[in-house]
Amino acid sequence: MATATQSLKKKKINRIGLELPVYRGSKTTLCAGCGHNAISERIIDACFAMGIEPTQLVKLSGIGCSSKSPAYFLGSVHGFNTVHGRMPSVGTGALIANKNLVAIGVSGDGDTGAIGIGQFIHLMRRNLPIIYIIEDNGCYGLTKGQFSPTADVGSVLKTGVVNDLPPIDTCALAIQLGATFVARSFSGDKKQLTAILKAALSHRGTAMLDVLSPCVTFNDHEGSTKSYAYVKSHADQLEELDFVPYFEDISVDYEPGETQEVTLHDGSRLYLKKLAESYDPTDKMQALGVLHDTHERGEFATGLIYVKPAADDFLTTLNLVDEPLASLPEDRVRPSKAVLTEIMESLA
Amino acid sequence: MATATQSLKKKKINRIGLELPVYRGSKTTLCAGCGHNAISERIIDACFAMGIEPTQLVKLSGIGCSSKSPAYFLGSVHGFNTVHGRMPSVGTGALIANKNLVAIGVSGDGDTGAIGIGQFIHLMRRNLPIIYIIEDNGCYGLTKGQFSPTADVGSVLKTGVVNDLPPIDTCALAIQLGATFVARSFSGDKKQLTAILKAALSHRGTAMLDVLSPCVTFNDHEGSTKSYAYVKSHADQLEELDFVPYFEDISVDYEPGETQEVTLHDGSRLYLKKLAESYDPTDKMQALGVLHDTHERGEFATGLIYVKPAADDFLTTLNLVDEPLASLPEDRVRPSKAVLTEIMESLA
Amino acid sequence: MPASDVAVEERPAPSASVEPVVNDFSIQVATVNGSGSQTANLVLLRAIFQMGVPVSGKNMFPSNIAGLPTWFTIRTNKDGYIGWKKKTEVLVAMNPETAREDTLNLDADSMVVYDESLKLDSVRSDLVFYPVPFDRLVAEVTRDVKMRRRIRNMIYDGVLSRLLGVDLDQMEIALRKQFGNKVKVVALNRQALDVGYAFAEQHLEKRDPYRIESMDENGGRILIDGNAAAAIGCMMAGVTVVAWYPITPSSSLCETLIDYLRKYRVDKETGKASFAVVQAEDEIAALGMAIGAGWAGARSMTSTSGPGISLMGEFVGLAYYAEVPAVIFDVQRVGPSTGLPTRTAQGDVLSTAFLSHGDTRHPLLFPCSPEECYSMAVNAFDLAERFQTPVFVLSDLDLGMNQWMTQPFEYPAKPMDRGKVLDEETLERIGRFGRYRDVDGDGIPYRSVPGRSMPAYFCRGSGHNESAQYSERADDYQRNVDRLMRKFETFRNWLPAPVVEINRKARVGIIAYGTTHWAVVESRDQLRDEADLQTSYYRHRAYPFRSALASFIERHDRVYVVEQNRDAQMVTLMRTDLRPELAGRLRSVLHYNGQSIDARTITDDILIQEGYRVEFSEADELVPRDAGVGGE
Amino acid sequence: MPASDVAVEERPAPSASVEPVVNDFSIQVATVNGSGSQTANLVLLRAIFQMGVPVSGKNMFPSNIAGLPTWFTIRTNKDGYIGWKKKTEVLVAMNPETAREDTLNLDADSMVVYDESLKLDSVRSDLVFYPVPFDRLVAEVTRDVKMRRRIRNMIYDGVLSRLLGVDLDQMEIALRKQFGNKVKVVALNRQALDVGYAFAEQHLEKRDPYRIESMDENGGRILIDGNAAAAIGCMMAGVTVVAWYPITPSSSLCETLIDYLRKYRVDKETGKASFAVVQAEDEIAALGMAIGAGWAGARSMTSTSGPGISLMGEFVGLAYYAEVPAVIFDVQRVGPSTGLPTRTAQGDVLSTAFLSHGDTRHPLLFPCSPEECYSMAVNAFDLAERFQTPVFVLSDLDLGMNQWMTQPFEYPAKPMDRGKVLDEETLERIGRFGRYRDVDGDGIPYRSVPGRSMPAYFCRGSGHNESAQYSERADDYQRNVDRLMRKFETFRNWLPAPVVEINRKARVGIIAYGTTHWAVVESRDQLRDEADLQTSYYRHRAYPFRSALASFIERHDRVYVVEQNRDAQMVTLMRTDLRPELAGRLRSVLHYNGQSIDARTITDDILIQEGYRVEFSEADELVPRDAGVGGE
Ligand SMILES: Cc1ncc(C[n+]2csc(CCOP(=O)(O)OP(=O)(O)O)c2C)c(N)n1
Ligand SMILES: Cc1ncc(C[n+]2csc(CCOP(=O)(O)OP(=O)(O)O)c2C)c(N)n1
Ligand code: SF4
Ligand code: SF4
Ligand SMILES: [Mg+2]
Ligand SMILES: [Mg+2]
Repeated sequence: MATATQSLKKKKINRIGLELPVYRGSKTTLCAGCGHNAISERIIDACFAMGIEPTQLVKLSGIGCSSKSPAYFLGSVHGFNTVHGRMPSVGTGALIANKNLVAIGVSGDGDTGAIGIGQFIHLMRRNLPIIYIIEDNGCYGLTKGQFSPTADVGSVLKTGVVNDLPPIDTCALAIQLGATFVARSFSGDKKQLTAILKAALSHRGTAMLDVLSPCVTFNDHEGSTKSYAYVKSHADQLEELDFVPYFEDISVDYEPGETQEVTLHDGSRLYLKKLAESYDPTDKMQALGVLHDTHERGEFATGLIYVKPAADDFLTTLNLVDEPLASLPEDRVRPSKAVLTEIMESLA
Repeated sequence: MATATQSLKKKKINRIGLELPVYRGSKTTLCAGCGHNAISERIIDACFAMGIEPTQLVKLSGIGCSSKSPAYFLGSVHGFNTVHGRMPSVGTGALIANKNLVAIGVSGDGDTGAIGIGQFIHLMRRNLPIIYIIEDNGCYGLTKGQFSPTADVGSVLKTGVVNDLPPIDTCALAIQLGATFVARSFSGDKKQLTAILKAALSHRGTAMLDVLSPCVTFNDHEGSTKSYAYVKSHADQLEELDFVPYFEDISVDYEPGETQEVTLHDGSRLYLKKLAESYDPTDKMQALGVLHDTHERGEFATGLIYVKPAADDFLTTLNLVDEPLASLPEDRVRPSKAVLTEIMESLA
Repeated sequence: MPASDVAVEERPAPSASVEPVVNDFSIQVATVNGSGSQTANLVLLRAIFQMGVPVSGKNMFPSNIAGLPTWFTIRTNKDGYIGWKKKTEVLVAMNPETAREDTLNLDADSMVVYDESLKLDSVRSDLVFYPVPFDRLVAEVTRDVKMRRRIRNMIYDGVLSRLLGVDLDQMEIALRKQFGNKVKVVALNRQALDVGYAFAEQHLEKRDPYRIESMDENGGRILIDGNAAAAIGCMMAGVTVVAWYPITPSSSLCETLIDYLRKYRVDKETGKASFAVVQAEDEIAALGMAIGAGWAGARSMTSTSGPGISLMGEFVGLAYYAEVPAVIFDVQRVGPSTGLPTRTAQGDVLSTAFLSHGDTRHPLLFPCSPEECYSMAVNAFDLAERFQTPVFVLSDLDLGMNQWMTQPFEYPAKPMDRGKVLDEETLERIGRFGRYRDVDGDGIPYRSVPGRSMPAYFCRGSGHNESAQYSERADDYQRNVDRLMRKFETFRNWLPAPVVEINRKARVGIIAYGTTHWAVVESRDQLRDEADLQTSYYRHRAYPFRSALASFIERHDRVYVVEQNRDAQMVTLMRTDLRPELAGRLRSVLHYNGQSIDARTITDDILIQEGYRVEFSEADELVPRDAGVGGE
Repeated sequence: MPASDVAVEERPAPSASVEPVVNDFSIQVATVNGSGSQTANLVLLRAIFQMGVPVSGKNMFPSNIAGLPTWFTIRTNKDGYIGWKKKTEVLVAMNPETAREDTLNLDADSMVVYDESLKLDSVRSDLVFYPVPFDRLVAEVTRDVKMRRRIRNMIYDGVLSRLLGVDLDQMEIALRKQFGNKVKVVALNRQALDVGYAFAEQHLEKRDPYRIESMDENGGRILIDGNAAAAIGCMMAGVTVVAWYPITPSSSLCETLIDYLRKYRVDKETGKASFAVVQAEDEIAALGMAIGAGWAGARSMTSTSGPGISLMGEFVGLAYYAEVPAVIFDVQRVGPSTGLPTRTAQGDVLSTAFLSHGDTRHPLLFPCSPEECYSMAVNAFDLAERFQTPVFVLSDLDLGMNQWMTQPFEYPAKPMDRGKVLDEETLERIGRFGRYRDVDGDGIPYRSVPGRSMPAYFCRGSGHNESAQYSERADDYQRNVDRLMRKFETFRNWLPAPVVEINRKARVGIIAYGTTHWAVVESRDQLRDEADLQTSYYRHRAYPFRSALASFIERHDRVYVVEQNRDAQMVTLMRTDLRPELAGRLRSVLHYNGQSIDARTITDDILIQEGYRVEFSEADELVPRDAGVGGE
């Protein structure tokens, strides 16, 4: 009893002395029950729990119901609701301008898989340090429920239309293209999603999270493979995840055969206890294999699918000065008069 | 001697009674020695050999040196040199308009891998019946040699600039996304490339050919991994290809263990005698594995990498009437007056 | 019809103090979107329409899917004005969140039907209040929780039927149009209507002046939204390739088109389609597909809104310069950028007319009614193929997504015009095929299409000569773009002619286009009746303009160009074309807040500019009417 | 300098029949691209420049990489005219494919240096021919096959040095500027120069009148192309984030910028960069990155040409409406579509000014010289940050990729203007942060940037109120776009002022912008000298325009607007802004065949329009000068 109360009290203020409400956003205007709202909650939880400094956070999105959701979390944080499918480039520019920012990007399966797939691919390829969340409902929510490119073959719209094009597996794509942290989860799986988000916040590089997030208004009926019921019963949880943040001094006992330990960039550790499949998430081909096999079975592999904790991210590759480019003073960005004179002489 | 002369004579006219020059184009304006020119020659050879009816052919391209090349083959054939990176959509529209057309699309690694990667992905996903050729030189030839997204990590520009982003493997992407015929070849490998092109002409569905095609002006030096010398010495030929067109009555003896027979859509047969790796090109994961492994070794797997001869292509899925949509007469596309009256009554 | 007669006879007497207001008021239903009120609203609208009373229905909805305020407004007008009117006389307050504000916004003597729990009668005392216990009434109809939400709305239809005198049987007919042969659903809804009606009959004493009475004004007309009308037009035009990407407010154009095509263009025997519809990965791809199909000889189209237009620039330039037909519908919404996706505007005039870099200009069609959405759609395909160039149809959210009374559509009088497509006969006649040769002096060359046996050419957006060969020569380039300009000039007389109404007494002219028309029609009467100001009227139906435009302006001292954008975009286009002396007569009336333009706004604005009024109202101050067109 | 003096003294006497033509002729080198003639041409150009003779160098090259005809033209002009001149007096015919046609195009008495095997002297007899055995001479210099191709071109420099009197030592200095400290390369090239010179000395008797003589006209000026100049400007402006996608003719802007940044903006000690350059996957992404960086507080830019502009529409609208700074260079080439990628035009004026759907308009800067490319680049970043909006710099291929004499660049006089970025002090002063509040009445709000500790806001392209909250309210929307218009008005006086030259005697004015300037300068003198037509001159340097524009037009009866596009795009913009009475005074002179505009074309056109000439020449017929601006 005593510990319970204590932990309750402890929960109210995080490591940097902030209360949970600081991480909340304005009231959602999404449909009641929309998966996206649940994901917002998990983002709030994870940022609070990890004690992320709000002034160092930015949130970005494209266009869609999903892309609206950044308004509904982290209300005191700078955000940019860009244009449809183009959040990756805006995020890239922002992070180059200020490499100290922690960036959370939220997109939809339409926003990413259709109009935005090009920018998605190039962001993955650059291993930009961002948490890229696809709130994946297999349809275009905001334009009233058309199929998106993640809709499964045979999935049925409310109107009876059947999808006959194969889905794009954004996790497989991300892995193949160079993302260094790739996970799939479900908006309804509070525990798994929170653990993955925390781990993603501890990672340096692109953390791509495909979160199945049922659209209760347009894609939650019988015959849809992205309905709450279908996803819940077809989510094939790959592992049990235990996340230990770097700032908590906890040691974990585990049996090495079953459980894999991954140390993340900031020193946090992730313990993966394999459930459904036995594979090594640091092995690209095995990760792709798991995705392929579960897909063939008509299931969704959920959990951390691939991770490569130590790889140069894009900003490192750029070899920038330590201070954010955006705040460099004039004397560090405008060369001296002597430089201009030197150039002029070479052209005289 | 006698047979040789005979076959020489026979070569002059193809199955539909046309001579080779009919398949030629105008004089190339590409650099002397450019890999793209060699590919044009192979396209001419293959179309001639397969006896493709020129009035049923169309050639499409984006923008780049590679995309100019359709002017230099099949001169009597309709062609569309579109805009940068957007050949897939134009090709899709054209084929929907006339499903009887045989389409050859030519693109570059910049045209496809950079600006055009989104359309590329969606074309693959639709399994549009087109031969999609990437003339891959790892750089932007027409804009004077900048790195493209297929440039390998560590490859060096003439100016000394080193590429530090991982290449996009267009073959792996195509396989993952649903293309049903995926090959990689080399502009300098006349035999292999011709066989692949003929097979591609016999396939129904997306045939994606990544053809390494050195840019002799900007990317053919020491330090480049797309130079003629480098590609020639790092091409890891997966199999020996023997193509037997449906209209030639030839039986082939082979040892089943080593050689795999693939029957293509039009009845032509392809015999694959495995060389470097032993794998089944009808198995997606194995194909991806081969690409991954050769890449890790710094080599290029060449040959037919993946094939799925029997899959519904996009035009089949659309369930169109037999005649090309483009030439349907008015009475088949404009409903009768009665229909309009019926509609008007429902709205009155 | 006896039924409606009876209804009228049984209507309780209005309160003695006010004159009855018959068929000349607006009903606004304030709800929450996603609450399924659309059916109830359409049934009410249609029932009034079927009673022969001129109506229009406008839905003002938020850019989200469920849970935010939405207003559906039905304007009834015996004089046939179907434009927007700001004032509402009858409020159905179903949304607790906005009920107070909605009530406060009413003029005195308006009436309010509301859920009794909202206690709106405490807000003001100068209105007529009709509280209704919706929950209790719903419970009488069904116990199915999901159904209840929907049925709830039919109850207010029943109440209004009784209070205003809308014929219940017409409502049932409307219900049937809505639900087709879903007999049970119709029955349930009818039951809800009856419950509402009965409640009103028993518990609500009529104290307001508002009444619907049967008229015979709508003879032959139909009720439809512009997007559906355009869809029918596309089908009748014989479109074969449709590529699109969803976007509000254009999605329903293609979605309705799909429905019609599935119904009427699938071969009954084989089940095969004489069309293909592709939901593309984005707008660039959608237009690319349309262009590919157009090049290959099909009738092709796409439909989008502003953000899609902005993405299509490069491809439109290609189609302009390589001369490929395509029909592009732009159902305009409020920009810039994402802007207000569910609000209306005429803000893409300049961006479509000049779309793409370099010297480009494109023909635009401006439908003002569903009937024109239909006929211009049919026409657009003919024009695109004849002129081998992209043709834009500029609709807007108000037209595309709202319900309009309109003339029934006429079956196309002429066969399809496939333009100058090369066949053997033509080839013989013109002697030599040169893809970009101006054989006929109208700037329009002959084209051949793949898959037939005519001479081929290599189509390209880069420099080319008359024979479609690659060329960087100065003279080839210039000859070609000069011909393109000639072709554009040829357009003038092929495009839909303006509708001109000359008033011989008028010194003042008004010019409008698209949906602005309806407010202008009403405003002209207001100007005449209120200020004795006679006006002539010129309605653009296309760009480039006809020579009639200059003649019209010449006849008048001042000409007001009324448009729904900030920057007087049409005036900019007109100034490019007009002799400056005539351009000098143009004045602007601009409306750009996302709501449909209304007659009052125009009338007030013109009266001020004409010097009939000097004072600026508060609302006027928000609208610096010369912003964007001010001289130096 | 003694060296050149000697050269002059040793020059053989010109043929008795013709007067010497000193420092007033054009040299055209006709080669094949990819043959490495660029060095020889630049060395020749620079040597003449260093001799104090006004020069300009223009490269006309095809849109491919190697093997097609290319012409490099050096105009020398003692009076300082550095615009394009059509006529060439000295031809160096190195390209067998075009040699005959090039020779036929010359006026009588021109001179031709050519490879003797071409036997051009058989083509005409009215020219002065100088055959040169290039292959034999090259063989004297080197046996290295690869080198030979390059060295071959230095030989004609040597020959010209002797024939025209271009100082060999100045050529060597130019060589050193080209090759830096590659001593061997310099020596080899010098050897080739000497061989050419010696050959000419021994075998070619000077029979033409063309001579270069030292002058002192170029004091202090530099020789540079506009893209390099803009690159220096960007670096000096303190740009930190550059995102680009290759496209001719803009690529060299970013590529030169990369070189300069690597040289001057990398920390010597740590090797770390105070900048980032990203080659994006396309233009949409490039601008997206620039916008993201601008939002996050960095000075960011991109550079492109027409096709890229067409793709950037949606993002530009976002930046306009969400108010994010970004600098966009558009180095214009000939459109529409892919058009002529290696030819020049001023064809993107309208598409950039109105880029994106909805009511949008954007400020444009029009540099006419490398010096302005530099100073306007510096200025553009200040303006973008001050006004929080995309700013376009409209250069063109002629300016960007050709060699221009220009004033040396001045070090920025003012510190960087980072605009209204919120800090504690400001926050205290303005009291309350509202991202889109117009605190100062200039339409420009205050902004805060991520990563600092000021209040945050949610940036969006959808409707928002003053506090940056989502809003679909009519009044919020209208207030916001009215403020944006106010901001745009504020621009007028912040943008570079026009350059105006009033001639009190003139009834005729000329307006131009960008590179058209140089031809106008020369044409005005022609008009004065040939027809005694006095003119005033107004050079736009930016859009939106200043009020001076109206005053200028008021002073003149007719004003010719000279531009390099078909559709009189600048006139369209001006008509939008001007009182119609003034717009009525505008006439157009249009040039749009991909070549740079020249003085002769303008002069002839104006003289015809002014009635000094009545006949139309053949060339004129190609240019219906009122196409696109014709009244009804
Ligand atoms: C350029 C452009 N095209 C189309 C749209 C219309 N649009 C808005 S949201 C959306 C799809 C959203 O789907 P998704 O990303 O899956 O988000 P969801 O609403 O399902 O969460 C579309 C097509 C737009 N805003 N911009
Ligand atoms: C929209 C647009 N952006 C940029 C360009 C400039 N451009 C022409 S070709 C090309 C790259 C071509 O590279 P690739 O496709 O690899 O062809 P290659 O020349 O190497 O064969 C680019 C960037 C263009 N034409 N259009
Ligand atoms: S429409 Fe679907 S995705 Fe959009 S808010 Fe509602 S439930 Fe969520
Ligand atoms: S530049 Fe390179 S890709 Fe282009 S034609 Fe020359 S060799 Fe080929
Ligand atoms: Mg979705
Ligand atoms: Mg390439």
